[in-house]
Amino acid sequence: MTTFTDPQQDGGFRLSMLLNDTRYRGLTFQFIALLLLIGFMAFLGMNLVSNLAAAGLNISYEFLGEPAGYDINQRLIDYTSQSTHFRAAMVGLLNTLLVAVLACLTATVIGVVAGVARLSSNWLVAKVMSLYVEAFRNVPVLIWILIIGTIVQQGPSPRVYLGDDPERGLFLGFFAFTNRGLTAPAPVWLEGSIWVVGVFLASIVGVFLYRRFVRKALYDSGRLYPVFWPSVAILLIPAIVTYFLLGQPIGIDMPDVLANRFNLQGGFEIQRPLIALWLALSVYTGAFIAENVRAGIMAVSKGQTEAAASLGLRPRRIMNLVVLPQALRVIIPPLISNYLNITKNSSLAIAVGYADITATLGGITLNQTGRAIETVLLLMLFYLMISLLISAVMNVYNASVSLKER
Amino acid sequence: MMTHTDIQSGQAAQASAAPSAMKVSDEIAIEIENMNKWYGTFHVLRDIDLTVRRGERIVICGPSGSGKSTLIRCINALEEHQKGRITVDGTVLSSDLKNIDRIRSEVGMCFQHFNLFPHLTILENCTLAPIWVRKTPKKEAEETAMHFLRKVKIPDQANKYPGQLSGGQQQRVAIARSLCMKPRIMLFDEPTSALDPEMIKEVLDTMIELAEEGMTMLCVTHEMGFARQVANRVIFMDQGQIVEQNEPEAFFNNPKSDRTKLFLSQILGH
Amino acid sequence: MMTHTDIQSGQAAQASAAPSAMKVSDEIAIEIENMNKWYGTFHVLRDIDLTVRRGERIVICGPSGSGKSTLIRCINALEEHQKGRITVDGTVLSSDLKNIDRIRSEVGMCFQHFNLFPHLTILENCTLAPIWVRKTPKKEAEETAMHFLRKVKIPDQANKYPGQLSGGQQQRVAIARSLCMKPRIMLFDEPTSALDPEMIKEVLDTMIELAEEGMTMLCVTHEMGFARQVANRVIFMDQGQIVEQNEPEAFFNNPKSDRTKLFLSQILGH
Amino acid sequence: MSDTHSESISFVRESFLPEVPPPAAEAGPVKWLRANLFSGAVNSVMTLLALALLIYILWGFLPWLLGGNWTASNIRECREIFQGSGAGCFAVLTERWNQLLFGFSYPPSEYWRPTLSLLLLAVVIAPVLFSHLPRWLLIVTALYPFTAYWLIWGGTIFTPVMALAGVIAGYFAYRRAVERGFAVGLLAGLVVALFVWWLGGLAAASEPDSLALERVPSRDMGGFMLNMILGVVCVSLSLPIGILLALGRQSSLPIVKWICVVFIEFIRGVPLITLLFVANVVLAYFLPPGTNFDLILRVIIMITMFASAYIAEVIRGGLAALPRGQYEAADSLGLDYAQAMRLIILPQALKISIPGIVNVAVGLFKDTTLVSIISMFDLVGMIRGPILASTDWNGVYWELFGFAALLFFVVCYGISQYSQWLERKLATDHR
Amino acid sequence: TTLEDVKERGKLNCGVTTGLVGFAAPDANGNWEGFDVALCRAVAAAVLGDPNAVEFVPTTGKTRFTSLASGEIDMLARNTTWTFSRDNDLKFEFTGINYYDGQGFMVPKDLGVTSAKELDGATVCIQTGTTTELNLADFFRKNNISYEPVPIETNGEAQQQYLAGACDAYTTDASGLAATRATFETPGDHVILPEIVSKEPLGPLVRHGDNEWGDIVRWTLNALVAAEELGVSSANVGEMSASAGDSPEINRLLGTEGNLGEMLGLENDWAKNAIMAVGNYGEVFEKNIGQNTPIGLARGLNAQWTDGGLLYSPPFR
Ligand SMILES: Nc1ncnc2c1ncn2[C@@H]1O[C@H](COP(=O)(O)OP(=O)(O)OP(=O)(O)O)[C@@H](O)[C@H]1O
Ligand SMILES: Nc1ncnc2c1ncn2[C@@H]1O[C@H](COP(=O)(O)OP(=O)(O)OP(=O)(O)O)[C@@H](O)[C@H]1O
Ligand SMILES: NC(=O)CC[C@H](N)C(=O)O
Ligand SMILES: [Mg+2]
Ligand SMILES: [Mg+2]
Repeated sequence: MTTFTDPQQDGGFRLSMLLNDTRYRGLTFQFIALLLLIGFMAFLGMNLVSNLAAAGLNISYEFLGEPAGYDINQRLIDYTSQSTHFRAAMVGLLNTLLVAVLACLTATVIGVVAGVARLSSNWLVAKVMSLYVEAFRNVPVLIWILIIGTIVQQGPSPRVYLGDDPERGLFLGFFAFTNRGLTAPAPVWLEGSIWVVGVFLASIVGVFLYRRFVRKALYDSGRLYPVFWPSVAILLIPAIVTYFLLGQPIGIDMPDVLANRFNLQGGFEIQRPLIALWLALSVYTGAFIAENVRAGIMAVSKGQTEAAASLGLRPRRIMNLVVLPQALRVIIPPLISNYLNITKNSSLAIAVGYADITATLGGITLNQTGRAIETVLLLMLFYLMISLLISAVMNVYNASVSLKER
Repeated sequence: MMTHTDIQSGQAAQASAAPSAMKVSDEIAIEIENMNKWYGTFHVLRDIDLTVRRGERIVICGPSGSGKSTLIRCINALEEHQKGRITVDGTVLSSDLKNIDRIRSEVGMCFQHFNLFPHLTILENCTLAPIWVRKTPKKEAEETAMHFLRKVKIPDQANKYPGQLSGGQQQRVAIARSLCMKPRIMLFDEPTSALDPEMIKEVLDTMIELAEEGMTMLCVTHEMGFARQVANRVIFMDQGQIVEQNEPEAFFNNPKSDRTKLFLSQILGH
Repeated sequence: MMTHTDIQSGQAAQASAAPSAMKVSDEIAIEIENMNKWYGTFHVLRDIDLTVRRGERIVICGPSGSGKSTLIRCINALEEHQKGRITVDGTVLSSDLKNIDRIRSEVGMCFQHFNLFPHLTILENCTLAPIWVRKTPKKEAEETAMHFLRKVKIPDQANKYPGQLSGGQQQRVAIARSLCMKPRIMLFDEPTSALDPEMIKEVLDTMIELAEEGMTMLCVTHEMGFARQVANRVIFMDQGQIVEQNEPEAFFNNPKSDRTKLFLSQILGH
Repeated sequence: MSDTHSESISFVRESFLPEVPPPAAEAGPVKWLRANLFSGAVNSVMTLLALALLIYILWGFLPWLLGGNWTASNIRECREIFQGSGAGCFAVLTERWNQLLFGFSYPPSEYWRPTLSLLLLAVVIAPVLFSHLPRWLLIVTALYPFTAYWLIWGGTIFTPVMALAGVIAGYFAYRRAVERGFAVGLLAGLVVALFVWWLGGLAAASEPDSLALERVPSRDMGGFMLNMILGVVCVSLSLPIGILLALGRQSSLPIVKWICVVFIEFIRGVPLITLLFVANVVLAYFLPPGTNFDLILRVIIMITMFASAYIAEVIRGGLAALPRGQYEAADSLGLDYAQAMRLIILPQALKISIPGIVNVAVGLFKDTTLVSIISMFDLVGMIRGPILASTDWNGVYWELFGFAALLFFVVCYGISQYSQWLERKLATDHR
Repeated sequence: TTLEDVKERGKLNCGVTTGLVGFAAPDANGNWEGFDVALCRAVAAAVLGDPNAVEFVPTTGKTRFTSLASGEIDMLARNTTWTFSRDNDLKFEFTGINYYDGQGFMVPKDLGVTSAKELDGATVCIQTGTTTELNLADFFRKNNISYEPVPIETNGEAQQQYLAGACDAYTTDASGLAATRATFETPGDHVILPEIVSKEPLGPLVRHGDNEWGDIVRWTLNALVAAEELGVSSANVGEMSASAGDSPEINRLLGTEGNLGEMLGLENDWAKNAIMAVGNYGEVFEKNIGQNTPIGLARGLNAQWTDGGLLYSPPFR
């Protein structure tokens, strides 16, 4: 606030100036606001103290170090019922992040496909897609989670795969879809497998290099090389060759149908709660993303497409070179806030029995220890941190892509 | 949209003899036979017949909604026609993608609202199509682009973005962008009607220069000064039909159809 | 932005003797002493001294960015100044809200972009401030408003919304709106520069009429015809300073400073 | 027709061609089919795929829907009737519709009351939404909260009447005192209103049964009605708070601005469910000992906070869209801050923000289902709790979830269509 | 105090489950019924004289304690296990035991499992926030076998998941298992395994710190138990309380002699009201969960001490 420094020759301070003088008025209001805020906080704080005293409770985070006592079905890090509540929270946190990241990826794919399809010249496809979008946007996510949770429950019992003479064999000899989830063979890393992985990673880099090369070739000599099949070849062939050269150092751990009579053991399992939540969040948010994508593409004026077409560009190139780069600027900011929504909505995990951080820290731990204030506070802090992180990313992005104007 | 004719009238008077000086070959550039187009059940273009010779410069005018833009856009296959036949440079326009591609790379088009690509620099705007369609090496494409940018007198803006240029400059970039594809025919759809008076002059100057080099041009415009100065022929359309066509001198001074007279009185009496 | 001077020059020539006919009292309306203003560290106004007598009509001109708008807006307390003293009608402009309120109700302001309230009708635009600030009964306020709307010659538009009016009409409504507060001083900040030529005339006519009734006016404008016709004094600003001030006749015909000469040659030589 | 000759280019049309209908292949259903469904190989395949998908879905869905049973008295009966045919057991809806819509404790004889409130809502919302209706109808709208309160919660009519009287008295006091400044007016209004409320409270307490409807405690609200109540109440309450927050965030006073920013960003950064946990398990610790809000009220407080943060952001967008000139013009006419905001800035900013506000409202309405997680019996809670757990109906998920989805879909789709219509209207309106 | 609050309100807020047939569940008309519900009604009848003056607040395993702690409910009767830490850490006062229970397992019969120890590798549905969740972990750890828990929030959902085959076994209090099984279409297809892996003394609880209120709830429960022991039932209580009989304890219990009610801060006929409203313990048991109900629980441990059970009310004296 700049102020009139000089014109106040008359000097002297009167009380009425607190309200009437632009120099003090703002300060007065802020002071009042601050007082009110502090008063309000103090009120809450005092209530808290006296309520806690009355109930004989206190605020303490010691419970985080005590054994949790309960088991969690999906653990990305080591965890047993003897681990601490803190570790249980960590398991939940990783589960939250896992489902959020997975759902962000698939929601984007679904959203982009549906958004583009909704603009399709094919009437039926466009209508089917708007049906999808409207149906999912206008029904609460919790209902979708419950419905999809129920759908996922409809699979066969794992028992049909079990035993010497199962009712049905593994799908393609490898996979089992059951009402407990999806079981697939897991890789076993034997000696030398590191090389295969290394080669594979190098191949990924190689694909990018190849794409750079194609572009450069086009720029330098005007020759346009094929992209897709060579990329596939670069990606797969070296890894496969190394794999056989080194004597097949990666084994597979097949789902074991004989271990017990309840579940398939071994292999790699994606559990039903994860599938249900992942699917529900993806299709729900996918509908929103579809709308963003559609809006983004429509924001690129028809003139742009026509101009590109009249220059002789083919539809696919028009999409890649002209429409998408412009549409992305419109699409990405709401896309990022949709990612944030996915993260926040993943807190409904318990509805399908998924052990995210709200279910572990904010659910079981809260209940077993009775530390309501502490756990809820931690929970909020965690989500707040994620959202601040995401909005920081968004700001950086927005700053970097703003169109140059006069 | 016909307020700026006066600005050009001086120039036009000086150069009114010019058009005849530019040569028109006998070769046929565009031939439109009995072409009809409907939007739904609305008959936009009715039995259009038009033959354009290589080197001809044709100005199309007519009231709003008379189908001028649609005609131009049909030639470029931006719109489909439903009946009749359009032949461009010997290629018959059909729904065959190859033919459409061939024709589009022969024909450059310049829109009322420029339609530059805002996410690319001026230079990239100009080299995009040569590189990806013509497979010209980048370097060569850039040289060509700079050549045409010099021609439209804005080589120094090459690395700016369209948003940083004035309207007139943008329209000139749009012209340069079309030229970079080395088209044999240029279509203009009211290239100056979105511009301020000063900028109109810049753009018209560029177009005149182009005309003087013998480019085949179809131009929808109401800049009568421009028409007088460069056109071999002025076509007047109304209700989807060609109502009158003539040499500019005769067209302006001695219109035959009543509609043309009415139209001219409106835009010139201003 | 100085393209329209020629339109007024004819009128101005006829009426160039007029200003002296209007009376200027000895009472001081605005007194600015040694006023300085900074935006951050940028010194926009430097040691401005200016005395305006009641009934005086002052035109302020100068290149873009010279601080004209800032000066005008300081008088109205839309911007704060950091040094020096502004006295309007005997009230010293200080940070005291009462003083600011008093001064604002003495001083009417008219913006380049009119800034009418689009959600209110013309009549409501005009009665809003009288009703809420002056506490005039609604009926009376409407009568006054109609009076001034008649004066700016658009009483029949009273129940339309600003969006339905042309630019010139909007600017006249803006003037009427200011007048409804019965200000003793009017400030104009380039009131015509957002308008089309025809509309400029409408607005200038209104302002001339106002001037003839003896309103004290400070007007930032490049309409030299207007300046010649109504101003008692023309002030030329550059880089935040008053470079030259004089009677219009002397100012235009015989500028003293080199800068003024340069500036005048640019805007008049057009 | 070729009148052009290579020698003479001059051509004048004498006879005008009539407009003719397009060739058969270019119009009618054939053309439509070709253009819209089978315009190329890829497109044809996509059409067939979409068709197959639709048929597949309908194949499963239609028999389930059409073959469904509406009269059985429990799931066993349904199963007996269907013999495994997989049709829907919609009898659960006929049997339990009242619980789904009103919860299980709202007295059935009083169902007309919330129903009437809902119908009234549809009527009184009209003048807010459709600007061409006469303005005086807004008064009816203003009366609605009091009527609806009385209808839904019951009790003596004195309570809402006195509340209304307090508001009116406060308003007049404000009008009288506002001459001396906005703050004085506000204070006077508040004092008078509080006084009248206090009097009214005494009056209502002394006459608890005159003109009384049967009293229904908040706890007895349930089912879809609870979702509606939460949605409507929280959105309405959050509007004024959201406006204040938005203004605060735009303020030039750093402390005020800072408080608003922290509040808004905090609320927007955490999931609603954590706020509901706060309402459910933590809030009581922060209230004075002995105060005992019921859960509904605590939930309303938290959801309102949640909604107001989002609405504040929408309104901030509206405020930012206004040109600076509007503020300056208001200033230069001598309007003070409160007047400028009330008369000039907010009317315009709110109008721009309406579509955004509607979006927030729809989102919030959907989110009211989360209260089922803290064991409130809203529509979803009702299904997940008593109905699915009951002996009679455990196992009928699809019918129940489908019904819930349908209810929400109808309401939300209706609102969002309306908002799109409004957006179009705003875009074409003369500002 | 809570008693004053309840009296002023005219209603008792009683926390129950979101639905466990036999213990607490609303019927089609929304009336709550069940074993726990009866206790709430008895307390309401004792305090307010009206067994219907109860507001039933459904709670999940997760929300029950916070509801009680925050004062939203006056008492919790939600088959809640009395444990040390709930008493001392969460600061609740258990006012007695109305059902002696233990944790059991239920599995589909066709699974062929006969002992919980055979459940190695099974998927087990478990309600979160319960003692059974912790017991489950302990049981499997102790026997060194593995399992996959599926956390569930309410009994209703557990039922759904279990029936859909999403878990092989469902574990909770044995009484809860029986109640759950009773709602199944074909209860006979499911067996409750013989192992009882924990002690689950279930009882009503109130907040720490309000002993008067705690006593009311405690002695209302005791009154029901004592009534059964003394042969007072809903059928004969009216007659017996009309005038003092020849059993001094019955007289004291029913308020025809002495002033026990006054000592509790209630009317003297408090126990009569409670018994009249719901019957004695035995009646409550038989009506809601006994052998003749679909749930079909035997009295077992919950028989009177005179019949070899554990029910043993302190004397009314
Ligand atoms: N995509 C479309 N669908 C339906 N009708 C259209 C479409 N595009 C144009 N039209 C109609 O076709 C007619 C001719 O349009 P066109 O744009 O060719 O006119 P024009 O002569 O270029 O007019 P203007 O001078 O206004 O640009 C108009 O009546 C217009 O409304
Ligand atoms: N809010 C501001 N913050 C910083 N600098 C400003 C601000 N407003 C104006 N300026 C600068 O102050 C100088 C004077 O501005 P002012 O608007 O008064 O010029 P002007 O003479 O009215 O010009 P014009 O003819 O373009 O309106 C300019 O250099 C401008 O960039
Ligand atoms: N099943 C339940 O909800 C109760 C479980 C157990 N008796 C407990 O108190 O934790
Ligand atoms: Mg056109
Ligand atoms: Mg200015």
